[in-house]
Amino acid sequence: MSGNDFFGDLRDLYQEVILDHGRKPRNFRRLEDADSTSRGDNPMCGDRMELFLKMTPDGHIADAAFQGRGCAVSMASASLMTETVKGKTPQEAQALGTAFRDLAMTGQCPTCAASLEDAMERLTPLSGVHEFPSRVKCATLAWHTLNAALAGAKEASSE
Amino acid sequence: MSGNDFFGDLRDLYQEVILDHGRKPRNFRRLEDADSTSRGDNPMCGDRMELFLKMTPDGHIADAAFQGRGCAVSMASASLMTETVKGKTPQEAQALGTAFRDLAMTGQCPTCAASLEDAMERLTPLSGVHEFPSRVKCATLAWHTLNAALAGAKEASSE
Amino acid sequence: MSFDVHRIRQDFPILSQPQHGKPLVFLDSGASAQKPRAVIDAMTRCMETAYANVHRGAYRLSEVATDAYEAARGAVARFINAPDAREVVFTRNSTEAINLVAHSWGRGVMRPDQAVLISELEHHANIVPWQMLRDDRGNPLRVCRVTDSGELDMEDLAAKLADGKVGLVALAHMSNVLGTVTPVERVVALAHAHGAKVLLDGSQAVVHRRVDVAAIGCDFYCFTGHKLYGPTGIGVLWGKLEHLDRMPPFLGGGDMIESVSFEKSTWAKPPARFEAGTPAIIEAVGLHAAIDYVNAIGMPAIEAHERALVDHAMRKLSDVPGLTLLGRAQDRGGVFAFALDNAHPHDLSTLLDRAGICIRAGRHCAEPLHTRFGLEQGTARASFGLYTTPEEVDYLAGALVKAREFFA
Amino acid sequence: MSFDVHRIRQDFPILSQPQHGKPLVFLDSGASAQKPRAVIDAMTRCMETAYANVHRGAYRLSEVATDAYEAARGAVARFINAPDAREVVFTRNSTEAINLVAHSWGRGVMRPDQAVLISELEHHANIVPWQMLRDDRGNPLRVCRVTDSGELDMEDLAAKLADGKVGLVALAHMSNVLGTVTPVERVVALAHAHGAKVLLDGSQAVVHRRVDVAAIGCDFYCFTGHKLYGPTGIGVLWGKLEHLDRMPPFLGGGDMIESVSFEKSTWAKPPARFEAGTPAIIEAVGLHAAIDYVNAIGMPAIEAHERALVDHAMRKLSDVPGLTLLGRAQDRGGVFAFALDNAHPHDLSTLLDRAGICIRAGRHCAEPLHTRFGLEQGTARASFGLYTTPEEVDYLAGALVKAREFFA
Ligand SMILES: Cc1ncc(COP(=O)(O)O)c(C=O)c1O
Ligand SMILES: Cc1ncc(COP(=O)(O)O)c(C=O)c1O
Repeated sequence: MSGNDFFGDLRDLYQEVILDHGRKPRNFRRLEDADSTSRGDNPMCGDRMELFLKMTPDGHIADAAFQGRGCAVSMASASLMTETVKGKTPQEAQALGTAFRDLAMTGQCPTCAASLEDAMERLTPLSGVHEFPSRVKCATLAWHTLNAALAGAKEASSE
Repeated sequence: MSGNDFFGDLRDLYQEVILDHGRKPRNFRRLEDADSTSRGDNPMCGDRMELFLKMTPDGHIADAAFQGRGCAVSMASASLMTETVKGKTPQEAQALGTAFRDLAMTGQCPTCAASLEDAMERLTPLSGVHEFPSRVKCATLAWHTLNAALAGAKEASSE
Repeated sequence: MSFDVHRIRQDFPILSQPQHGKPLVFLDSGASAQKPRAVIDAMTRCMETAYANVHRGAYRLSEVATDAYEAARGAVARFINAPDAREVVFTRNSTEAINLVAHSWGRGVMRPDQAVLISELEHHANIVPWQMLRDDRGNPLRVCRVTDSGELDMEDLAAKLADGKVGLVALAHMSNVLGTVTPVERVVALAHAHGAKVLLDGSQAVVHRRVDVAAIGCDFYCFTGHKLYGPTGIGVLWGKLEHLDRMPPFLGGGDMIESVSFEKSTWAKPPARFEAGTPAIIEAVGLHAAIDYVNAIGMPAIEAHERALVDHAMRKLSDVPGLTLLGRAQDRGGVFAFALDNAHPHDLSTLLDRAGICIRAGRHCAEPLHTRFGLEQGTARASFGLYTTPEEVDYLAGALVKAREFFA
Repeated sequence: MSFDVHRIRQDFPILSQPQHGKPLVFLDSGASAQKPRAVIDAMTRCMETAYANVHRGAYRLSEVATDAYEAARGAVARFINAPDAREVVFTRNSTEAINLVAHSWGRGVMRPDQAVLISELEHHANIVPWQMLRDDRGNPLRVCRVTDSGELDMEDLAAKLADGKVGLVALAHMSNVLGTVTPVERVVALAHAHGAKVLLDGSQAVVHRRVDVAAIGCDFYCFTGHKLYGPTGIGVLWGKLEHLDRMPPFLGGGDMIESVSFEKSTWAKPPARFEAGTPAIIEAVGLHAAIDYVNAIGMPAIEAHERALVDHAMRKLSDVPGLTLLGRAQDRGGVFAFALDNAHPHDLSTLLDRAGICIRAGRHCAEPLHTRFGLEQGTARASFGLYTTPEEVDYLAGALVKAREFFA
């Protein structure tokens, strides 16, 4: 029996792109000249990350990076997030976060505006998490941390 | 259906002599010149009594009396006790108390020395209480209080 | 669904167990109520199919158990119309709920010069924690008088609030001795006008009335599962989130922390902050089933049944020669404490037991109230549940007449 | 009776419930154990035939319930060889038991300059209450080191006791992460020689070993019902009567008082003094049944089964490539925390769940211990019950190998 069958429908959650981003998270570094940073904690499981944002003069997200530790789902989610929010305005990034949380919790995204479609498509590999209630927090931690950074707060918790 | 049948085997507990002593407790008075007094409390049900002892010069119980409030069982038990301990030495009275507690808890008195037989006979109407675990305390309160008075303590509790 | 008490009785297995060869007439529901099959089954099902520790596992069985536990919280919130399920803290019983407030609010938020105002009709659970607070931190304890009819003396309440030094008013929503229902909306308005918060001990009330904490406007409300046809080992503290947020934890341990190091630990948000250690999971499931059960019958139907029963009992008990009822409040629930002239309450209880009737004798954890009414020796008390019938009341009244003869 | 694990498994209804279409392999008994039918039935029977509030009624049903509740206390006393049943206090869980001591002994008997000595391997339940005591009353908190093999550093323990300023040593009898069993007799001798009392957190130990508090000589011992195959909502604090006698109450309310007036209340004797309000009656009955169940199988047989299982698991898990076991104590019980190189504990737990295996991931309420071992991200933990089989261990080991491939 292959690992795939043995673990049932686990590929719904651990799609190749998740495993890949989990293993080799993109933008996994410190931004020394960040305009904004914040820390995210998932105290129950010990996940922790630090997020760095660099803004353009006209208020777009110029660069996003993170460091930290966590499970494949939280690392992949943070990795994908840093990729998708680059070039977005804070408002756009926040709207994306709201849409993503819907996706993570329900597997669907009725609120997704057409304008978000492109970005959301890159995040859909994470939609499988909705079938694993105790893991939803892992997927949303990065987005909580982003909100905190955009709001100028230093800490976020996914409790 | 008469009260007797209606309430089942209740006459085992409430024998005529108990009801009689409960209604009209003997030695129900204050001994102003008592050598020793003590108070007994059964906090759970609010029973409370004060016991008075008068001793003879050679250390026998000359007189015993009590005042207080309580159920028929506790009043009758105190009443019968004051009657039976008169003329006894403290040691005899304590031995009687030990035997009585056995009787109240088990309905039997294996420890009863032959020398106690007469006194115990007067107390046997209370033996029915052993079938009513929550009422055993009512029957033994007076004897706890007696022990306290003999030991020079001011208070006893049947807890 | 129409209210058919005889059908309802079939939901309670114990009610068909004879006592001393006589049908069980259980009139001690005020001390603790019997359990419907729905509650027993829910607990069994939890243990047979869906049990694991909560909040801790990433595996499905633990998620299922967590969902069930949190669903119970939601059911409680809806039951008392709490705006937010996070305001519902599970405790062991009402007693622990009140102690929790006495510790976390009393010692953590109130100033030591702020008084606590209770009343003469309180259960010990709503007296002793405040005495302990007074002895520990100095907060004065004020006691509102009760009228001869067994109602809160509202003038005295106003007088004792007047100086603005009361921090918390803590009152029974319904007396477990007199049956009196407190006019809680008026109390809350009065207390708030004088800067005091209000805790209501709903241990009795919640069984007999539809309770709406939002409409009442109180700050804390508590009740206990075992009187509401649920299991022992579970109770509820409801508190406004803004209050709970300000309160330091009560017990320390697992699940109530955010992070722990030997130097410093940080606390989780409510309600987790107040639920240290493994909670009463199976019991929460049982309480949920009890609430569903009561909801299915419908609080209005239960209220109507009990109102009729109370009126009936008032008439019947008044007809028993030598019987003195404690409390004559206008607004009352199905709890009747009484004295029967020549019969001591304990003797009476033993006697009635042999007729299959369970009533309580004593001071019902309300010693000061009995002192207030000059009944230090206690009273006998009959209290009703939703399964109580008029026939049982008749049978009680008849037995009381016979008991009086017995002791004559 | 010979120990037949496959027959024993039939006593646990949940074990025959498939998970995700696979047989349930429940390896999270250290968090909470499953319940045998005997426990479920005892609780059901209590609710169906013998339920009423305790300590309060003069009627037979209440006497029966009181007897059942007190019989549970007696069974607990015999189970841990306590000399006197009055030394057994029922609490909600271990967490409340420790908090009770931290309040009543810590604030009521200890002087504020007396330190509390715990260790690096404690569960949060045995850390946070002492931190709260420190922050509230000033009692210093000392922490005994744990060796790299996961055992108490006895030299450090001696050193931290040396100045005689430790009032209480509070230690886990068995670690819920490392499986380490503490040499409690030595600890007690050492502590007593330096004037310190000893509290042992037996939450894990009592499930795996025959515990004899008289032989150990400790001052307080606690455990929790739900890990011992009993219900949630009930735990035990045992304390020497001479200590309990000196302790002021913890929670105030009904049943823990002797008399109540508004001026002053007086306390009941132990154990009633520490059991305010309606206790967990049904749960006490359930715990009694759990103890009877364990006794019927026999602690020696359970110990032997687990020892063999632990040895088997040590071998099997050591064979899993990339697996690092936390703790290598000589004397250990059936709890295995580990890291698997490229798999995060949470991912691992989710994965194994789909194979029917329930294990825990996280820091198991022992964050400082994980920090001590540099495993802030937590560990995965498999823990055994008396129903765990060698085949389940093999299945786990095989699944771990596959999981490693999955994440490779
Ligand atoms: C060693 C230890 N102490 C204390 C506890 C707390 O037990 P409970 O949550 O039942 O209070 C546990 C279990 O979680 C434990 O393993
Ligand atoms: C009015 C009132 N308050 C508090 C309590 C205490 O409830 P528990 O014993 O469940 O904590 C009771 C019941 O005994 C009660 O009737």
